Amino acid sequence: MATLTLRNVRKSFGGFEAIKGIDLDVADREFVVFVGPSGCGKSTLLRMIAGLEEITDGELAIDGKRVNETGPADRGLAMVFQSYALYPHMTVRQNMGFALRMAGVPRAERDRKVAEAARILQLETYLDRRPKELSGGQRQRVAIGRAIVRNPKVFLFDEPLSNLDAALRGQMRVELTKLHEDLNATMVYVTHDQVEAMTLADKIVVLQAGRVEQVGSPLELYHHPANLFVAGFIGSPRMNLLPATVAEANGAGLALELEPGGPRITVPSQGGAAAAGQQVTLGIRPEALRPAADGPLYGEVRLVERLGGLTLLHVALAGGKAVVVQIEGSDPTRAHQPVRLAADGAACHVFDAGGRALPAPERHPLAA
Amino acid sequence: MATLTLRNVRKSFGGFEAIKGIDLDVADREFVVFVGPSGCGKSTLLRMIAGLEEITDGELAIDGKRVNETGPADRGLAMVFQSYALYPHMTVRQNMGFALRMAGVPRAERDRKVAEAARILQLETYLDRRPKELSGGQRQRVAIGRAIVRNPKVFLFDEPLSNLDAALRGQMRVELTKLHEDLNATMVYVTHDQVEAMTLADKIVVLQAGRVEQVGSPLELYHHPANLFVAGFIGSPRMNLLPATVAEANGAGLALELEPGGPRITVPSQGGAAAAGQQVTLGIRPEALRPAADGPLYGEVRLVERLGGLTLLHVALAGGKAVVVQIEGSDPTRAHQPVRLAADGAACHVFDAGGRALPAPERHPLAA
Amino acid sequence: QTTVTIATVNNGDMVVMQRLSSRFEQQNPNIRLRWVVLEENVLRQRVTTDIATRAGQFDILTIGNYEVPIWAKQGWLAAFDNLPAGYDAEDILPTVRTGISHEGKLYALPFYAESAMTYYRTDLLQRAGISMPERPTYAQIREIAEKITDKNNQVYGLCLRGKPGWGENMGFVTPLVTAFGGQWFDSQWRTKIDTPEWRRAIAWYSDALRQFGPPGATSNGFNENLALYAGGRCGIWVDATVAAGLLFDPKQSQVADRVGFAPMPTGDFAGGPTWLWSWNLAIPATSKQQEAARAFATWATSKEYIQLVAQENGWVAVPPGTRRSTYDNPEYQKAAPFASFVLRAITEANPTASTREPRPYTGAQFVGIPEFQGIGTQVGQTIASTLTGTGVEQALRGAQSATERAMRQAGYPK
Amino acid sequence: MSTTVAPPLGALPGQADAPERRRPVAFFLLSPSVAVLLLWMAVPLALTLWFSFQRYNLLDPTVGGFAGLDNYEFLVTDPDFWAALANTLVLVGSVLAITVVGGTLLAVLFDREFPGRNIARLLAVAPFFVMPTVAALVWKNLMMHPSYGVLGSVARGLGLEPVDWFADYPMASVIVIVAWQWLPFALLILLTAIQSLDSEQKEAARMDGAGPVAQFFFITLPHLGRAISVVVMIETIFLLTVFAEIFVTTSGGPGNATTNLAFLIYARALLQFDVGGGSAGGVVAIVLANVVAFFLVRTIARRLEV
Amino acid sequence: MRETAAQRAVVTILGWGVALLLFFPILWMFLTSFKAEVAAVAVPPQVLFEPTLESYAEVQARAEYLRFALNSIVVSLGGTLLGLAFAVPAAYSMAFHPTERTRGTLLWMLSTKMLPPVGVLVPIYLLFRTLGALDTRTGLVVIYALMNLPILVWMLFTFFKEVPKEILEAGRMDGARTGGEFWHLLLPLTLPGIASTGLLSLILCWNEAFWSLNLTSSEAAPLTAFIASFSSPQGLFFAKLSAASTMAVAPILVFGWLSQRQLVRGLTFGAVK
Ligand SMILES: Nc1ncnc2c1ncn2[C@@H]1O[C@H](COP(=O)(O)OP(=O)(O)OP(=O)(O)O)[C@@H](O)[C@H]1O
Ligand SMILES: Nc1ncnc2c1ncn2[C@@H]1O[C@H](COP(=O)(O)OP(=O)(O)OP(=O)(O)O)[C@@H](O)[C@H]1O
Ligand SMILES: [Mg+2]
Ligand SMILES: [Mg+2]
Repeated sequence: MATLTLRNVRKSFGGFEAIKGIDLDVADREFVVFVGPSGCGKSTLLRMIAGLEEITDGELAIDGKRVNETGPADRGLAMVFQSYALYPHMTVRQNMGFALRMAGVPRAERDRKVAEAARILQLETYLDRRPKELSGGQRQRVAIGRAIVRNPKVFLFDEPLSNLDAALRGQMRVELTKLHEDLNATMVYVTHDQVEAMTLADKIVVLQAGRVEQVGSPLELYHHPANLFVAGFIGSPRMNLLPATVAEANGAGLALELEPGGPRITVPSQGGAAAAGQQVTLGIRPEALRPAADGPLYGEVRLVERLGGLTLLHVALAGGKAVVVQIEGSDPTRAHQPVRLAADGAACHVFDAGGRALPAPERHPLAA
Repeated sequence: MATLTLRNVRKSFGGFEAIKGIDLDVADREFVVFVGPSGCGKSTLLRMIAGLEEITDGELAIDGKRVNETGPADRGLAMVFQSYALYPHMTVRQNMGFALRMAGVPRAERDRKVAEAARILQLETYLDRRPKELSGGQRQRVAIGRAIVRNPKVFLFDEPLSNLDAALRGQMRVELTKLHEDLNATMVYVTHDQVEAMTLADKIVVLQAGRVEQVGSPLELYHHPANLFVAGFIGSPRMNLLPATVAEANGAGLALELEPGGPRITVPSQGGAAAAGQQVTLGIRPEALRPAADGPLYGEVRLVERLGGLTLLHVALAGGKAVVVQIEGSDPTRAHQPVRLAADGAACHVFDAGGRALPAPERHPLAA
Repeated sequence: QTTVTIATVNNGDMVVMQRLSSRFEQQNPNIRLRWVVLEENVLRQRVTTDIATRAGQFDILTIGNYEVPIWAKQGWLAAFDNLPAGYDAEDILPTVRTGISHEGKLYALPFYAESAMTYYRTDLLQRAGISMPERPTYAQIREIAEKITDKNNQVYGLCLRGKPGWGENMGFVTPLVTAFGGQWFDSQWRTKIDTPEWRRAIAWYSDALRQFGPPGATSNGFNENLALYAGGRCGIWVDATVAAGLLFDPKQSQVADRVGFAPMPTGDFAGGPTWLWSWNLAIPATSKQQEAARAFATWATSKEYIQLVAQENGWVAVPPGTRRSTYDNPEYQKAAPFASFVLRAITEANPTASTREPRPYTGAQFVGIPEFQGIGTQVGQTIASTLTGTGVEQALRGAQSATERAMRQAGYPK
Repeated sequence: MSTTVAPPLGALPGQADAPERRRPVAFFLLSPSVAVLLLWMAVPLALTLWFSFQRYNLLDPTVGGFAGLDNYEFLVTDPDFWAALANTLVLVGSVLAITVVGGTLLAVLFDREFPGRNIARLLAVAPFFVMPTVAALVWKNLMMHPSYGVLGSVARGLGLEPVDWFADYPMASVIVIVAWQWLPFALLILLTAIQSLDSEQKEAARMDGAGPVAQFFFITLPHLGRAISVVVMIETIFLLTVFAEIFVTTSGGPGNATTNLAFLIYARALLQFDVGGGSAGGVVAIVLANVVAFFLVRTIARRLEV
Repeated sequence: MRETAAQRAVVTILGWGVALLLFFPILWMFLTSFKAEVAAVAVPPQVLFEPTLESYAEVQARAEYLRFALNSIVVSLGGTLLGLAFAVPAAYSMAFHPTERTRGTLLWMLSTKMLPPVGVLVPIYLLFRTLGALDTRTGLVVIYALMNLPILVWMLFTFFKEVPKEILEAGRMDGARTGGEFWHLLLPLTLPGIASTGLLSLILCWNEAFWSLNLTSSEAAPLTAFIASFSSPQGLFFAKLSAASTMAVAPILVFGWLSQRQLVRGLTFGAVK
């Protein structure tokens, strides 16, 4: 059982307010991911939860008990640092056992717990090595192991994979998911990598400049971003964002013009969400665009990225804007070829001038 | 005009042979990518071309002229290092101009060339900063700029993007492709990231343990891997590789059984390529698998990775093997759900017991 | 223009010489003087290395009457013959002259000379109601010291040299041992340290100094004791006569008006060699500026120089002990109440006299062989250690064996 | 000069197993230093060796000639010699212990933020810049002098008898002076090292429940290992040859209480002017230096990843 | 968590206490140098007194301070520069072109530093006499350079080791030869390290008291020789000793203080990190 509750939590460094009042509930066994651009306060927030940073104002409760004044070791949390922060002079065994040793756990029990964690993380054969004799992925696992042995109520991770290369990152991502299932623990995870956020999280918290922009499940954020910032931030390749004008608005939806008098794209929308003539931003995910002989968008392919299972077309539209199109499989389109594109209207997003999403008529089935 | 020719090139470090005889031709303006697992000799080979590592045996020619004995600065090459290797005490301008200064180019011309390169790379406003005042992507661009100003015959890159985060890497990938087009230069590029290899290369060279496994265009390697190693190495997520037995072989193709008496998968194949009863390996790309109520493969979903535009299902097959299925869009399948899978037979690969691919009856249209 | 390099010790009289030497340069415009002023130990080491390796860095050396005969014998020093008549070499006290001559030739010119005597504080003795005997014995000295010691007021009855060194504590200990009837070597060069005479002498020394001496006695050499005495911390002090001029000088002494003096104390063996030391200016044979060096050496040891110091600093401050004419001078007699006393001590000093048993070496407070520097310093260390708790017998046994070793090593008997 | 660490014959081109083009340049760059050091060591060493087998007393040119092993025999049968060896070790060991322990504690202290820290740090490192002679003179005369010294006054102020430092605790006094000079050096190096400790590591330890004391022993101290090695190595080099402090204060005494090897050789060579005996001492010191170099520098060098 | 006010007070008091304790002998020397001789030996010691410059005047009258100081400066600087001139190439070659012998060479160099100099004084003295180098600044400069060479090489080696190999390789690709590589890349990159090495060498040279005393007499005598003429008492001498000591120590102390930041900055690069 471990829940986290943040109520109007604030943090100031001298005069600078890094965290500007955050409310958040983390349920038991939930995997919560903080994302946001660099400097938005992700690490600060995590470190406040860990107890490494004092809370300027507001309340932090674990399992309903206020812990603002509790020291980091006594909150029952464990943290995995971006740099791993392994103790370089200790063996893997000693690294993992350090917290237990500090807690005065007898040697035999310590060894048992370390062995158990090593088994989970497949580190058995490395127990007597020192960190510098390990590869990046192994070090990462030791850092996690150090957290596991403490059997904490909540795991905290600060960009734990950012020092690994792409392949290893993919692999560790899968392992983390498994770990979450196996340990049945509450986890709070900081990253600025969307793929990590999307694949790992039960719930994503998008932060910007010390404030929460949106909280929701990955697909909720993906399919129903609350605003332009979230829309642009979640998803890779990025959502294509095009300025548009509402040409016609009726109960069935909006007809948008990218250029005055140009082709129209019809987007289903709740009635009355926008009025004709209004300036909006049209958001189309790359996979919602496809080459179509009769598509309303016209442009030239600038670049084709063939990933094998996927093909990405970088298209310069006639109006000067660029969009990315994602096509499954190996697409024959070549660079410098003219192309017409159609958009799946139901998968389009419309944002008003203030950047707020216009409500979609239907929820995506997976974005409950 | 710049071609590279390697003839039986070898490199020994003391007793250890890192490069075991490599023949390779790089055509003018070609973008060649070396990929391979860590320690396979990619960097060594590149550094031999650069002149930073002596060639133990064999011949290296640039534009048909043997350069084994030419110093690194005199081969007309430029190199971009993984760590960028920018000169930390020099400004961007000085970094980019250093090679020209060493070559005794007069100041005015130097400045002109640097300005030109800065324009191409959009570094104009940073010319008077020092490397540590730049972001990762900007540093990377300076490193490239340093290469550009020398107007080299060949650009060499050693994992130039591996220190960048995912988003920046994607962006730089696009820029590199544009650069290759703009500069019309020959480029040799080392990476172990398949996405980079696939998207950048005209020609990929797959190395393993100092030997060339296969050379070809990205889609050639993707769709027609010559052997198990290349099949497993190229493509992300990896190709699913399943041991199978040939149940029936006829002119139309092979019928493969994953388990004796189990369901069959039919793969078109050139007649006589394999005989019934032969042990083979079946390779199926994740995107060639799809959930299908009547599919021959049966298993349980272990993990669902939802990337937004893509969903990856990690499925444990009944026989104990695990496969990854890539589905476009947000798929509703949930973890721990049973699932049947069908494979697109035409997109399957069959490898004999020695790991060699059985010839496919038709070439993929894009893998000329 | 010739440059003369002078190595000298940082004693007060030499410092005065350095200051006044500008006069010499005015008189001899073609001679420039370069001074190397060093602490005594450093100076001796520098000068010896230089002359023994014939490096010739110095034109004038300041050395003692210990070195002069030894070095002269090696041919390292230039002889002073044909001294100008005005210099009046005959005026130099004969004992001093003998000490710096070799085979009848003068090899150095004396800058100042000293014997030893006993200083005491008249006021303290008076307060204690005692008086200093005319010719005190060591036993009496001890008794008096005991009576005047007042540690609470930091007045210590007896100050003696405790700092190890052949020219420091051994300078006092050697005559002390002689007075107790002992000696360093017998006529066969056998070491005679571990003997009852030495034992009694050292026992007296260590016992008296530990009981009535100032703290830190092992760091106290001549200069330190002088400072202590001048600062009013010592009741009795047995040391060189040269201190008299300083102690009677109110500018340098807080007790100038309370200094009494008596001869060096005696023990069971009266007679024997008596303390004689002189600091002299000598010219190495390797010097390339013999003439100029000679000019300076004669100037600095001349009557005129003494006059000059008298003019500048008063008669009490002139370098003592070298010239009869100084002592004949009524002004000096007036300024220095101890003058005749000192004169007698020096003229009667006889470093070559025999110890109780016959001895093969000369010197009163040193042994006139080259090895003595090393031996004396080593034994000096051992003697000093008796002041910090080492037993006398043990110390002397150690000193005996160390000295025997050194002498054997040096090839004695020769 | 080393007898146990083989002097390099130089990496001659073509001799090494990977003949690189740039090798000659490397050789060309290294050889001047090696050459001058070889000269600097070899010429005097050869002379020293030669003298050590000679009868050679500067003061007595009349004796001379081959002495065989006499000088060595004389040296090792000298009770002072063994005392000097022991004193050398005591001096080096104690000063190392004081400076490393003290330096570490001070480094931890000065790593903390407090008002005027920078100025306080400047004051604390000042003794390192003071020349050894002056340090010894100041301590001897202004600090430890039983009559005039500040320490004596303090003792009297507390109603105690002032201690006669150089007589009663000669070695301790020398150790105090030498340690006073080297403590700031240790502080400087260790403070630099402590400030390079990754703050995430400390935070990780805090998360693991380590209090300030545990953090010091389990995190800070091991982190300082390398820097401590540097301190030990550099200080050992200088402490083995401590001379001025002893010369100025105790002249090796009382007895032989503070005679270290350097001073013993000095006494032989420059008080007795026995060049033969002094040279024998020099040769012994060279051997000793190499033994130390072998055991100490090798173990340390491993930690320094030379 | 944030330290409490009490903790902070304790740290402040401890920090300043230790600093003042360590600095006290120097401070006392400085104060004493402004006392009259009689005040200098007063018991109990006087903290308040009437400052006088008479000791300084006396010291100056007896020895030309400036000449000694100038020698100290010239010889320390010279020794340091010459030492660096030898050490930099050696360290470069060891760091970037190591052979199997590099380690041995380095250790051997360090071991040469452990010999008591007095052991080789007579041979060196004879050598200097023969070469006419006695009492010359040049001679002392050479000795100082050699004396510190092992430490210089070792320190520079550790600094050079920290330079990423790729940067030099990039330089080679850019056409820099050994000289250019050295001058344009290595030197600027390791300047803090070289500077702190130089500073350390300067301090060691300035304070060196054995060779300077034995190999010079007047022309080239540095401040250590100056001190040697005031180091034994003649009557009351505490104030004069303090004045002379202050004069000998002040330049390097002030210099050390000024360059302390640089020293530390350099050290953080290599050896210590
Ligand atoms: N100790 C501190 N003192 C002052 N400002 C700080 C401190 N720590 C963080 N900040 C500021 O607080 C803001 C949030 O920092 P934080 O480290 O939480 O960002 P982040 O979201 O983790 O960024 P990144 O993705 O780069 O790690 C930044 O503007 C940062 O400059
Ligand atoms: N200087 C060297 N001395 C000895 N062996 C070396 C040296 N450089 C490389 N090797 C060895 O040569 C092999 C190839 O190394 P190389 O650096 O070329 O691998 P790589 O393919 O670039 O690997 P990575 O992807 O990890 O960069 C490795 O086994 C490596 O250990
Ligand atoms: Mg962060
Ligand atoms: Mg590589």
